[in-house]
Amino acid sequence: MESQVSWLDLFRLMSRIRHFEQTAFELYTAGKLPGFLHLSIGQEATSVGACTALSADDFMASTHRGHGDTIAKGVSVESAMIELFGGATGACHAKGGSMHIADFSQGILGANGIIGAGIPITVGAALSAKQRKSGQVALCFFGDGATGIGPLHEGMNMAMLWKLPVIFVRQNNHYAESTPRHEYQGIPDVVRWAEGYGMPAIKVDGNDVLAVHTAVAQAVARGRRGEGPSFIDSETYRWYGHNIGDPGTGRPKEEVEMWKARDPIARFRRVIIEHNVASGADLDTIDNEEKARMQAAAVMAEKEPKPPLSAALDDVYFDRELGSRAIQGVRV
Amino acid sequence: MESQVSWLDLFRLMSRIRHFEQTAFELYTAGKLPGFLHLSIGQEATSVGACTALSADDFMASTHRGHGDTIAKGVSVESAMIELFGGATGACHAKGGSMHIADFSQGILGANGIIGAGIPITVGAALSAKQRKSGQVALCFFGDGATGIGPLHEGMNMAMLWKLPVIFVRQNNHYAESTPRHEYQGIPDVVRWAEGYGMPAIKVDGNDVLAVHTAVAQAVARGRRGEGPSFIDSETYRWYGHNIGDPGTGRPKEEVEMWKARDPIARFRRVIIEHNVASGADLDTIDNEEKARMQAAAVMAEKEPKPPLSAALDDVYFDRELGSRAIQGVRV
Amino acid sequence: MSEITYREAIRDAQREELERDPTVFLIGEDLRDPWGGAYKTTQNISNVLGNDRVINTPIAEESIVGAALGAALTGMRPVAELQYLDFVMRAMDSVVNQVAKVRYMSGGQAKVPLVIRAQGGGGKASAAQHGNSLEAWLCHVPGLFVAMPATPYDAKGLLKTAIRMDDPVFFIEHKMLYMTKGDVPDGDYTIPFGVADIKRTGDDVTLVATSRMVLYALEAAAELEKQGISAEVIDPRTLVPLDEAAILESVHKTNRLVVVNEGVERCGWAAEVTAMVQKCAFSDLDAPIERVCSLNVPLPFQPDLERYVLPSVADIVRAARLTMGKV
Amino acid sequence: MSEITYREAIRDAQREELERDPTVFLIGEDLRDPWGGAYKTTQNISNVLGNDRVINTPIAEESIVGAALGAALTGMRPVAELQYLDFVMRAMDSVVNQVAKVRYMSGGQAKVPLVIRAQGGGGKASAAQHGNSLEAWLCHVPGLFVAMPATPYDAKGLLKTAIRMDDPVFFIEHKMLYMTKGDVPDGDYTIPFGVADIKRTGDDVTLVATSRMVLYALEAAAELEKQGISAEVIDPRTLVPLDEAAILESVHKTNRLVVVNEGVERCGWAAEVTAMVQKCAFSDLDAPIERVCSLNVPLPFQPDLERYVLPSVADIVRAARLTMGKV
Ligand SMILES: Cc1ncc(C[n+]2csc(CCOP(=O)(O)OP(=O)(O)O)c2C)c(N)n1
Ligand SMILES: Cc1ncc(C[n+]2csc(CCOP(=O)(O)OP(=O)(O)O)c2C)c(N)n1
Ligand SMILES: [Mg+2]
Ligand SMILES: [Mg+2]
Repeated sequence: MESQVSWLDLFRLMSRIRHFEQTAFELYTAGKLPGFLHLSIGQEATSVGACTALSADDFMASTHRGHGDTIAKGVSVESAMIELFGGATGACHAKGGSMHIADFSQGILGANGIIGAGIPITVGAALSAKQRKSGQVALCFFGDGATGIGPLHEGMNMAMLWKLPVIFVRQNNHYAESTPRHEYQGIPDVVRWAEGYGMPAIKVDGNDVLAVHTAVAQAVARGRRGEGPSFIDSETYRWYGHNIGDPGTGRPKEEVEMWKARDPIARFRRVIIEHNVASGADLDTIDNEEKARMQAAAVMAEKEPKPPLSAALDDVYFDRELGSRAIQGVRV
Repeated sequence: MESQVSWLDLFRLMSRIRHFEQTAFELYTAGKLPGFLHLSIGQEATSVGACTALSADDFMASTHRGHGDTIAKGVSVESAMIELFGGATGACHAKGGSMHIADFSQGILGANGIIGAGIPITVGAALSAKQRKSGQVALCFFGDGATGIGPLHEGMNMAMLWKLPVIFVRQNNHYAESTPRHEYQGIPDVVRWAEGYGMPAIKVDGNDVLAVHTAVAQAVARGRRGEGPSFIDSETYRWYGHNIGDPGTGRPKEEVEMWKARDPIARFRRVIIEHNVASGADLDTIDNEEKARMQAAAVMAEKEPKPPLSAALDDVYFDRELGSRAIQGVRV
Repeated sequence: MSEITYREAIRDAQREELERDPTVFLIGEDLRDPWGGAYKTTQNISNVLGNDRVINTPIAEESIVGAALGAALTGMRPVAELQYLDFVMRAMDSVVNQVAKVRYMSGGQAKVPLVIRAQGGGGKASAAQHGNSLEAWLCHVPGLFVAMPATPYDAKGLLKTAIRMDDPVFFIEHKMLYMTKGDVPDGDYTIPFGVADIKRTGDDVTLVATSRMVLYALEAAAELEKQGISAEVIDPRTLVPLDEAAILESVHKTNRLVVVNEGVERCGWAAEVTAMVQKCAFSDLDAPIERVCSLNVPLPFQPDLERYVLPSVADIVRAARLTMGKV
Repeated sequence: MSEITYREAIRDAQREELERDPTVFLIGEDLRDPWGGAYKTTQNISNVLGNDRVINTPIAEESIVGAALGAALTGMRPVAELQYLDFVMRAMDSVVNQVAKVRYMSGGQAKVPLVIRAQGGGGKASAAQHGNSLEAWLCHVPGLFVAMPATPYDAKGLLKTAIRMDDPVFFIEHKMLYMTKGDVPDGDYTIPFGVADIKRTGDDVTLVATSRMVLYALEAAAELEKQGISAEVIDPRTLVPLDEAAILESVHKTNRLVVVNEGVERCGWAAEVTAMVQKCAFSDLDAPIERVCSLNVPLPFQPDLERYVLPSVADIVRAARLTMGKV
């Protein structure tokens, strides 16, 4: 089934993510952002195609490379930008940073610094959806480098066993840090392997936002019908190195160039124009709006106050009284 | 390729294991053995068929249900019996007990109390064999209940990635403790799933010692030729409950009876006689010899002295001086 | 009041909470009837309340806890069981990096009403991989509360509290306590976290003990009494938060402290209590604080060796006498 | 002598040992050139010695350590790297139930010449999952030796010793030390385990510190000197075995002790040292032993908050003054 999604919304979201990450890149290289920064530039079609196939109350768990995924699922770029700066009003009140962006109001269970950790969490969210008969589904993103990690196997077996509405989306950008597939993966064909769990598995062009959207929409529908999990292997590429600081050494120049030529945004732009859904000028307007929004967000975010030091002791526990005793011990 | 193994040796080994475990059962129920006891009675053909396809210097790692596997690979029943009693001269000097029987001189890397833990260890032994160009192979046993555990996936991916001589042998006795397959396994067809890793996988009748032997022998040959790992799904059954103390509740009576009728030893006995390899009387002699040996072993083992209490501090570290400092701290 | 076993206390607390709150469910390996759990702590629950409320899982601890967390984050209140505390090693990332930290990392968005149950301790000749006491690891993890009951009364009351809390609780039982008996109120009751129970009052020396060691400490106190030494036995019941006040008050009275914990001594829980007390009650102390813990070796299989490695009543008596200057 | 960085010390020790002994090999994620490891501690090794000696693995810590153990048990001497100490949580069963115990469980049959390297600690705003200091957990595991060098000299000498030992060694580096420099001998040298290094002598108060905290303690000592307080700084270098004698000797002289460790305070390593010293040097102590550790919370992302949670030089100075009765 083809879900009714506005192409211009898809374009706008991709443009938003691109500008968010470009801005973050510039801020980081200008020394304005602390911590680590893993950019997903080049992978926008996978994040957007997948998350737009979910409803607002569906669940999603992402990875260390989570800006695109979380923005696509609905975190506000302003709160995300503030979080990168470590501002008190950031998405995670400066406790999480780039690797831990979460917005539970949007069903975002969190980016995650630990490879594969979001997978069982997603399985549990889907289990709860089934227990509560809520009709919600849960989607987890993970990278190609996570293919060989235990919890993926455990989670796929569980999701199948319990016929849970889980959508496993593999963001195959061909590298785990600098390690190429032939150094981390023995499995010859991931789709075939995933089928071994008894769930439908397909490979999609992860730079084709419509293809990703359609594939995920079908998996979502299947999940809502109570038919269980699905696996989607989305082939894409990250333009930058593993994180900022990594020059991207080890990847052949031609390979990088080849993939840049497959820019998912430029590509979708052509599609939109071909189909007369909008003119180049219309798309430029959208793009400029998003760019402007991001520049404004950066300026605003930089000015946001940092949390008071005492905030370091907040939100460890829900129960403040017992929590403060646990934290302070006899210092209370 | 059909390896040259003596049928009478196979029969003798199965008989040895059966009598060892029957004896252990009686001793345990008589309150003479401490700790836990997981019997593999009914699964002898898998242990023996597989281990007899290995050379003495090949490696094997087993599970919590490891009596049959370790005896088949060469641990002396006397030292194993002493270990069950906690005797100082036991296979593991009373430190391991039933769940941890090991004999490194026989390539037995150990039974293991942790589900799936032997798998990566086996992968590492195979890696070392390849690094040392020793021509050794490494076999790991694991149960059907271990199918959904992360390290199995991690180990299969690694073994395939590095083309290691690993033989994965799944001892499918249909239950994980009392949990039946449909409550722990989402994977519809384990052989098909294992093929997804790119390695040859087959299902064998785990109660047919020759079938298991042939399958493992082929996998071993493949490993020695440098062609990588293999997966063998050996279907069998344990006659007793999960461990002593478990009445075996939950398993249909008819099922248990059906499998007892498929007793791998009685069955192989018929085959031997049919093929005029030996007479029933010959086999009875073998069987009586093993039975007598086990009775003698039990009597001897019970008399063996227990280790002195100070032995509790031995063999924590190889370096005795640094080790005793680590253990004793300022008590030295 | 009626007398029940520690096992029944754990069972009843779970069944009653399942009946009280439809969002509570049990998840773990082999929990359903007729097996009812490796230590039968979930027996006759699935029979009565159905398999929907009691979920058997594959053997996959990392994902059992991870899935329980996912459910806890999205409206349910899971009680996850790890058959043996030892197996937390297979779930360490889920427990520590996810369960304990998601609330903090999300800036307070996440709420984690999750209980993780496991039984630890030696005494069954189950050797090195099935008898560990790992509470020190878990107390070293900010974001977790840690409960460790010694009696049926405490076990039931604390488990009910844990299930009703909106924070993750690691609930540690002891395999050798399941058969022990004690009185519990017939109706519903809960026990607050962070409140120690003085299991016996005394004047000469304070014995702080956890889990099974509480029973050992009481035995030791009885023996010490024969020797004319009056020992006070304090059971903190929850290790996080810890009732420091109760311990300090007792030490202020007795001026002597022995900390008894079954974990291996080095970097164990007893060291924490020792460090806290020497700091807060330095001038109260007439003698060094003694620790009675397991020796710094893995647990051996053979029962005599195992007993030798584990703390004993005699060790506690000896340590208490030592604080009195008696050898 | 030549001055090199801590990173180069780690690198050189590994390369030299690989050259010395053909059974030594490196195994871990992304170790090969040009990347050369997340913290570049294996750079220019695979380039020179080839990929056979430096194995890149899938992301699967439990099995990386398990496979390294399998190789160690069968004739090789692996050096396994976990990119971040935090990820040991994904390898806990292999490290604790297998690596540390297989020798004991097998009654001394197994020999485990295995080094597990990882870098821990905060300071990079890497938030709650990439900055933990978990040495207390590892010291709580009988069967492991634990090394934690603070200088290039100690790092190279201890790592070479570790690689040549026939017991498993958990070798903990610190992400904030890699750029620090120091002199090391030009030729081959090793440093024995269990021998503390007195990094600075003093008379008034003893500061026992580990890893990066050694540098903090030295800064604090310099500041204290300005205030007329003479501090002795002791770096145990290996936590297991621990050079208790060196610490006790110093406390016998100074009568005051501050233990500085980056792990969170509750059930951390500082508690162990505190418990040991109050027991063995009770009458030497003129003041309570002070612990300077991380606060009992996860590591927050924002740098000011992170600094607030981590121990600081000022915290050490304050604690030292406190032992002198100065506020
Ligand atoms: C359990 C664990 N091991 C290792 C790491 C370090 N690490 C961070 S990202 C990464 C590579 C991940 O590759 P992939 O899954 O393909 O995601 P990508 O970075 O390509 O988006 C590694 C090894 C980690 N974060 N967690
Ligand atoms: C990591 C871990 N989880 C749980 C257990 C407890 N346990 C021991 S045996 C067992 C069932 C194993 O079933 P299977 O793999 O089929 O082996 P079988 O007992 O049938 O031979 C379980 C869950 C364990 N030992 N290790
Ligand atoms: Mg990738
Ligand atoms: Mg089974």
